[in-house]
Amino acid sequence: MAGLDILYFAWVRDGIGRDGERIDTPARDTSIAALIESLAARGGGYAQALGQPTRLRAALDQRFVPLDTVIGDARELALFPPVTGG
Amino acid sequence: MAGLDILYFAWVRDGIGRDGERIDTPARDTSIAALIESLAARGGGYAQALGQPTRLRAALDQRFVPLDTVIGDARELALFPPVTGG
Amino acid sequence: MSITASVRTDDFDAAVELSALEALGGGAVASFTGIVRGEGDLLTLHLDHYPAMTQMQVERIAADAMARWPLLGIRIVHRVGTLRPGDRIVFVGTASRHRKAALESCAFLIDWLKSHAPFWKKESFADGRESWVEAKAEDDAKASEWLSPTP
Amino acid sequence: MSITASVRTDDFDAAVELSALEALGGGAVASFTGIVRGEGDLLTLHLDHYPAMTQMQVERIAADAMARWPLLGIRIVHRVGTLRPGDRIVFVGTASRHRKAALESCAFLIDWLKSHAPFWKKESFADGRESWVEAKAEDDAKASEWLSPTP
Repeated sequence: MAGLDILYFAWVRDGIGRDGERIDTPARDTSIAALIESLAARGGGYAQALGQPTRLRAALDQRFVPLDTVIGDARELALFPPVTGG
Repeated sequence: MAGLDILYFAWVRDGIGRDGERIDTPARDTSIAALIESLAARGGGYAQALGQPTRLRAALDQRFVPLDTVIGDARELALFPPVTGG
Repeated sequence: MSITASVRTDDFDAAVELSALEALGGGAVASFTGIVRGEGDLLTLHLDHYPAMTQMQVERIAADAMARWPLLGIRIVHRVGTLRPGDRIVFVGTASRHRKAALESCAFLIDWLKSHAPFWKKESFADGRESWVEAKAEDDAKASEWLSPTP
Repeated sequence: MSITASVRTDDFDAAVELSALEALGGGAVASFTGIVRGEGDLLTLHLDHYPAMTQMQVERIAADAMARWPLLGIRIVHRVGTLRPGDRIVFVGTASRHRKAALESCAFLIDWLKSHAPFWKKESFADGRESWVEAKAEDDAKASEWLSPTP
């Protein structure tokens, strides 16, 4: 069981109060959206940061993906707001 | 009689062998094309440089104009190939 | 073909970047430099990023640009950390034998960086307020104009 | 608003031009630099120009760009005289609060200079040949894309 590394950036990290964590590998067919919902259900900073999934973007193993993507064998999930670089 | 200053650039100047000259002011309704024809009729370098008007461009008082433009009150006419700057 | 991309906290020298591109012999060099604007009593701009992903993103962007235009070189610099008004944030430079290729690819790369590179900006103001910059719909729209035919 | 345009025989420093544009506070600076390519044993490139007209042309070009885009600054440098492969010929830089305005106006200005500014290039080769560069239909076409609505 390798687990899934989750990384938080920008105000997602500020809300949750940490820059990442490792969780037990979810079922292969779990979508990112479903995982976000389960994390938000923890309440507190999680609910604040993850309660409005339309404001979130995700990357799975360092590639941008839609939130309905299933996590599958991915090792790293990042959750963040739309990017504002450049 | 102020005369008309004619300036030559690039291979027009090379062909004619001078960078410009002053001529008597042509009739007001003379077109640039007609003036080119009369200059080319001098033969020699003039014929060589000005014999193919489609290869020429003109500026009248420092503004690009079509060759059928009449010279009118202009004081300076420049004859040259299409520009190749930049 | 020469591609360099760096993500760094310290300032960069646009002249060095330009010289490297000029030396490639293409004849046409285009660049874009982004600088922190000092509006509304902005004190600092903090740039957060996702380091592991940034490198991959920038390599993909550069490869995409290479596939679209006949380029001799691409140089990308993106700063992270804490910046102040007047500081440079980003540089994109391209070299080609064709000015259209240099100019278009430069525009493409900066649009792409704005909308697809994992950077986030937080503004801190003189009165103590702090806020994360919201993405502009405009940036998403710009990037869509270049919609990639590559897989 | 700051417009500078110079036609000169000596080299210029692109970094100085860029710094001046960066200092205008707009946040977006775009540039294009043209360099002499050393193809086919090119020894020198000689640039002839029509000095009295050049200044007027450049002022008109800059005014036209100002009318089309919200710009804070334009810097144009065009060299004349005898250049060698690797030498810079032309620089166009623009500053704006909007990257699209900076990038588009930069492309517009260089297209315009290529097709409407009174410069002519003569190439001299190692074997003694000399020839005036022919205008490319492409350059006329590029300039037409920007077809001016201004009188």
